[in-house]
Amino acid sequence: MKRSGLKVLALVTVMMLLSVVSFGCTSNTAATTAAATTKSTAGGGKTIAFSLKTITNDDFQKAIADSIQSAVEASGNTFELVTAGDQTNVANQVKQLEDLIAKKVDAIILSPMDANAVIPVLKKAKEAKIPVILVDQTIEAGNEDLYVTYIGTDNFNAGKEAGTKVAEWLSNAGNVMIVRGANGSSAGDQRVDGFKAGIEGTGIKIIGEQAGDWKNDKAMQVTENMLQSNSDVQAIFTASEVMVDGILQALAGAGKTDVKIMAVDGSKKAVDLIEAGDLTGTMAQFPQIMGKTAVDTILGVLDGSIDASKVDKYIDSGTSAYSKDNLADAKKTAF
Amino acid sequence: MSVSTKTINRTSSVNQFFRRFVKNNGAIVIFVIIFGFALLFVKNFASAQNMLIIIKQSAVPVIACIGMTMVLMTGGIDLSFGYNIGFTSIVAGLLIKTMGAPVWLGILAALTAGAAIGLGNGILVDKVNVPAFITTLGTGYIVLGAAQIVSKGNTINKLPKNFLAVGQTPVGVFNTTILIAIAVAVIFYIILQRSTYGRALSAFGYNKRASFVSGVATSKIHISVYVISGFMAAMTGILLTIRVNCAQPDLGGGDYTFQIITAAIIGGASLFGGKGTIVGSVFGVLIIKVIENCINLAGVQYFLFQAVLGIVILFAIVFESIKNKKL
Amino acid sequence: MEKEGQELNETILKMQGITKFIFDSEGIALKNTNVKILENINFDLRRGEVHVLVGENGAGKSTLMKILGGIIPPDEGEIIIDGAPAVFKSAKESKAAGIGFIHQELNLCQNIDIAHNMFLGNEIVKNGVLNMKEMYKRSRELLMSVGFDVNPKTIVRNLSTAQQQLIEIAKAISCNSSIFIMDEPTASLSQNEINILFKLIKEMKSKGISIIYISHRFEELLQIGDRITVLRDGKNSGNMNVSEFNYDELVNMMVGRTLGKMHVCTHVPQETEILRVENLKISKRTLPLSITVKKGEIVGLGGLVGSGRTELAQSIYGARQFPSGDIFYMGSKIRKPSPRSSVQKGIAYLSEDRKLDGLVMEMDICKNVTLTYLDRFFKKKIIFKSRETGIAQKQIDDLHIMCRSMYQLVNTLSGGNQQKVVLAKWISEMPVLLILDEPTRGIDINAKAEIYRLMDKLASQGVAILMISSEMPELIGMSDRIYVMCAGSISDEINKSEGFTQERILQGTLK
Amino acid sequence: MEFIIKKKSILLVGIAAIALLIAGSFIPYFYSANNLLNIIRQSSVVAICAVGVTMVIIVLGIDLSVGGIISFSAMVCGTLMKSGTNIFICILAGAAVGLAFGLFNGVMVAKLGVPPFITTLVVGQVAAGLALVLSNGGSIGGFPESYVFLGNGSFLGMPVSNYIMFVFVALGSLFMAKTKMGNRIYALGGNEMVVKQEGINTKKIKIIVYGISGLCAACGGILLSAQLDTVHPIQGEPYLLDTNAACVIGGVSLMGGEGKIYLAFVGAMVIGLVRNALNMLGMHPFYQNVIIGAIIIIVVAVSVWNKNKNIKESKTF
Repeated sequence: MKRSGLKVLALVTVMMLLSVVSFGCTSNTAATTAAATTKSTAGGGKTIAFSLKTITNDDFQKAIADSIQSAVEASGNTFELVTAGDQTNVANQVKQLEDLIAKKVDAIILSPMDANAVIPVLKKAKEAKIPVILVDQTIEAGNEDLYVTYIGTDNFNAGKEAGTKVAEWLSNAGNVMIVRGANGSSAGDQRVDGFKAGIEGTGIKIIGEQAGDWKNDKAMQVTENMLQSNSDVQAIFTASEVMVDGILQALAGAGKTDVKIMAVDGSKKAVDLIEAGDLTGTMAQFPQIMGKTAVDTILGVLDGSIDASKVDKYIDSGTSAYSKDNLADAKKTAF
Repeated sequence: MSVSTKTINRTSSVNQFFRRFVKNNGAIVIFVIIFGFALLFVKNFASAQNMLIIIKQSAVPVIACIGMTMVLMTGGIDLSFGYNIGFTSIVAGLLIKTMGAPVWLGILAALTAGAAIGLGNGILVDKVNVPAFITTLGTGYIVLGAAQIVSKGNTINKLPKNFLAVGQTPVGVFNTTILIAIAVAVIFYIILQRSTYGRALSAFGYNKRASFVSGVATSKIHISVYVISGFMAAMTGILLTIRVNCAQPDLGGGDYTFQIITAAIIGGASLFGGKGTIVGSVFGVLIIKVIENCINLAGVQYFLFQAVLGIVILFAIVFESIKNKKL
Repeated sequence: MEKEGQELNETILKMQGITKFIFDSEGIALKNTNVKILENINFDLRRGEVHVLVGENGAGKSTLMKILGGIIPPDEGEIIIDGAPAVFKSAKESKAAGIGFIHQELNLCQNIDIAHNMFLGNEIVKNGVLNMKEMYKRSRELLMSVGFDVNPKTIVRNLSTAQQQLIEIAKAISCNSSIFIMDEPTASLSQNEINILFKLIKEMKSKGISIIYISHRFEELLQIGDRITVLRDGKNSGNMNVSEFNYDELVNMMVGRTLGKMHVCTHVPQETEILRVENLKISKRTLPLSITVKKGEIVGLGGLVGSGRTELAQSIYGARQFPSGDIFYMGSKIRKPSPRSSVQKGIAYLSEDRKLDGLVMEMDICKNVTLTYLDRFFKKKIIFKSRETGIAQKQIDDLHIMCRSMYQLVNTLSGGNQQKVVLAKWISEMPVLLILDEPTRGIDINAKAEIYRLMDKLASQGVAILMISSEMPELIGMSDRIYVMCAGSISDEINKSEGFTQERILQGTLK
Repeated sequence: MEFIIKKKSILLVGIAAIALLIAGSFIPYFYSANNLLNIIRQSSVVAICAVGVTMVIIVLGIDLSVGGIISFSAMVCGTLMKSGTNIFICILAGAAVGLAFGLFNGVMVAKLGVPPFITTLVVGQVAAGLALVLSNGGSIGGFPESYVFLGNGSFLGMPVSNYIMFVFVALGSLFMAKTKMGNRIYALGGNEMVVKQEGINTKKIKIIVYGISGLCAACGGILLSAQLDTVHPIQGEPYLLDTNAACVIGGVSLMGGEGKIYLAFVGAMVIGLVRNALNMLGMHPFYQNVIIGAIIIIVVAVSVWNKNKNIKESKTF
């Protein structure tokens, strides 16, 4: 009798927890940066969904989401965010896209997690006559008929420019290390491949290359270890700013101060780090531009003012290298 | 004649001692083997500095692994551990950086949050009899969600110096994090070896019914280990945040949980309860960190990392189990 | 298997010179302890007879049958079936030789249904697929043949012990066994269930099946037995045909030794009442019962296994919940009894099954001994080795526990020594009320004597003792008062002054 | 016991129904046959893996290698296909790889006595690692139409994936209900001693069970890659916990001996349904985890509660 009483208590607590949480969903979502369905009365009241990998610990993705949301809601339409939950859950993104199609959203803006995996579901979107715009990431070549346009940074180029910059800094001689993203992430791979192309033919040697899994603790550990195998390093290239903090800690731990660090993304955090002299430079992307252009285009397509077939298949949202030299403009454009 | 018998006796007794040592300290043996191998074949491994790096990398997981060991000793498991790390990391980060609360308050809050989650697990496991695997799996999902909600997905870097000082103040060649880890290990070693609580805990782990009949406060113990585990997860979260100077909701995570469970089991803990020692768990962690270190030093291709790590660990585990059968 | 015109008294089973040393959980003999559970036992069985095997607990009946059932190997001696020597390496082999074993502790998978249990291991398969229709049909027939009308689709967990026993019998029949071993089958059966069983046994006899029947109940063996073999302390102590049954002779064979020598009795009960139980119901279905135990008094609690003795003990101790009733301990009512509070109050409970809830088998003697009163020994919550070893060593010396060192794991000790360790852990701090559940189960004579002496010593030091026992001599020899339990309530109370007799106790157990 | 299982299935159907109602009342198009078929299709991979994992849990084990095997076997299959090998051979090869890993698990558990949890965990990591090795960390895609058809085509208005899944669930259920092995698997979970005494080789049974689980995981992985028209080296990761959760929600007892494959399938559906409903509701991703977690705990808590009650009652004093 005593025990069962406690059982009741315990179960009640769980129930309460659940109810509180579900209440939280309805009330807090408005508050969270990327809100759930908040139907706005004004304008066409069309629903435009944005699907991406995650906005957790990823300022760049968050910036795209925010800019798209603000643009959509400014135009008086409804914004909806779906994220696959983590950096690698490809299948989940596909499921969510299927769900979006099933509920007949008016348009989809998509940041594909994998160049191939989304093709089948995009075909379905096409059948359902839902226009799709790709941002940040594109899909396998030869499927241009599946989307209106792709707006994004050319990751390979970004990496390549990063490479040339680093070559500049080191005046074409020295050792670099690479801290990759998670294995199996195409964006990360393209950037690194680009970087390698960038330093091609210079006297720069790659003395270490490990996966940091987009995580600070992992990045820190691999950097520490790589420094052990060869501490004579002049520069480190990392596939994203999300791992810079860890790398900095590793270098600090090893007491190395003169190592140049090049990253990719261009967030405010990074600009601060540059200003503080921790980070040497980063290849900025422009999520705001991506978001805005994407929304303008899609709205145009929806109200017929833009002929989908006439839009270029690739709109480069551009990149630029931030460093101490151009901090002023960097501050303006950084997300 | 008599001499020969003597020698025989001695050798056999030495043999005896060796067997017992291997039986009770499998982890140490494995560690020695791997370490020796690394010394011989891995370039740049044998440097004082590298040893220090390995110790630094092990410090935080050691704390985590000890927390997990306590749960494993009762025959339970805590899958929410890794997500708890992320949650507490954000709690501390938010309070200290964003809200500018005093460091001690932030840390206190994080520890309390962690312990509270542990308490939830404990009650569900002991009072509602939900299998630990499920309870902690469920709370794991919940805590993960909570962490993301609280942080809105943001990370918080460039944390205040006085917060970082908690874990990074150098002490000789070491830093405070390492000292904390050592302190935790020593304290829990004493608790398990010398305290009535530790004794009751292992009795409970081996035979719940018998310890209940012997008047052991089984419920208290059962719940307490989950609270401890949650508390240690919070410690891990805080120190890990300090280590990478960045508070983030996806710190730790599921992989982290599984890695420390693996470490604990290499260290001789059993999923059926009872077995498990602090020394073993410490060496369990060291083993994994040494292997990872070697893989990196040897410049193994980045995409080979996981496979190689897994295979080596597999050998360690096979060794453990064979040892348990044979000796 | 029954051939025509076979004269029924031909011997089909012979066991000769069976000897077995104390063995560990795997049945491997622990010769070093050099204690024999069975010594040079001879036993024979004729076709179509019910051969009753009697003897006190620990006399070796079950062990002998385990050997015949192939569960443990004998250390010496041989088994001859139909004239041919047989060696059983496994239960399977024994079964193949036509021996069906109805265990005391049930041997069915609780989670699957009757039919699946019955045909486990030799399922009926029709072109690769289980022929459930056939299996249900067959099992229904078999169940009918044992007079048990139940849907074979019932999950075993939902059946009573008795019903499960009938299923085991039916199962054994299905493998056409010619020899049945029944280890105290009626221990937990109601009277009419017993009648069903006996009817069944008679039918089996008429089919020429032979049955080895282990029981404590004399009137039973009179009802169905043909011959009786008595074991005592692991030795043959006599045979008897039921036709010339002589009660005194049989008791003498069973108990044999002069009780006085074994059961010292120097203590004198005092007047102060330690325990009083009022109208306690051990389950909703049973009648309320009341008992008292006085200071320095040894109160015996007799009755059959399953008559609710253990449940009563656990209810008093708090290891078990009970629907209603009051427990007064030293004059004050115990609210919400729990093992922890009981231990603190000075109530000790030595449980019936030391492996299950008596000892932590994987820990050493020292740790087991100090486990119970840990908080009392070490008030500051820190264990001081010297103190602990001191306590353990004292107990080891006092109780003459035979071990290499106090750091020997208890699962490597012999049964007797394990039992002493359990006792040690309860008396390492002097209790006020000591509840002993089968204190001498399955241990050798010497250990028994020591434990009896110890009980007497404790009683004379003023400890109130409540002793559950299935062994008549033990009850009679040690008790100052005896309560007899039957079907979950007290059926009789006997004072020493009235003089204890086995008959009266037996009557009580069967009311 | 039986009636508890019944209760549980009622419980599950109840949850599913309620979820349906709530979701439906909020969302247009939720009831569309299309969407419902979609839910089943989305759950098919989990359901197929759950077939094997259920068996493993019934023999008192657990299989955490599912994720790794999903990735690796699919990767083997995909790589071969890219090299222009015949599709059937590719699929067979993939399945064989899964089977091999499963059997390895079984041997480790049954012969060496390594606890299932750790064995399967590490073996899973190795498999996942090998998937990365095989693909140098990248993903491969663009498979033949006929292959993609398995995952995305539909036949008589129903996705092919669903047929495949139903076949697995049906075969699994039949295997457990209608074969010697099935009966012995349950018995083994209930009381290993008894099974041993019947002279049945319990080790063999365990090895086979883990083998089956590996095989199912492989087929699940292959189907997944057909659905995505891609093999992603870490595509399996998320399925590890989902599969086990599905089984548990489906009332498969971690204490062994109890559980029905078709209920594990229902469990998979419940998860799929909830996820889909939450997506359709436009529920913010962060909150989805919380809800799923709470559901898992509550369902199991309730079922455990049932069982305890029942066991108390069935005990004679």
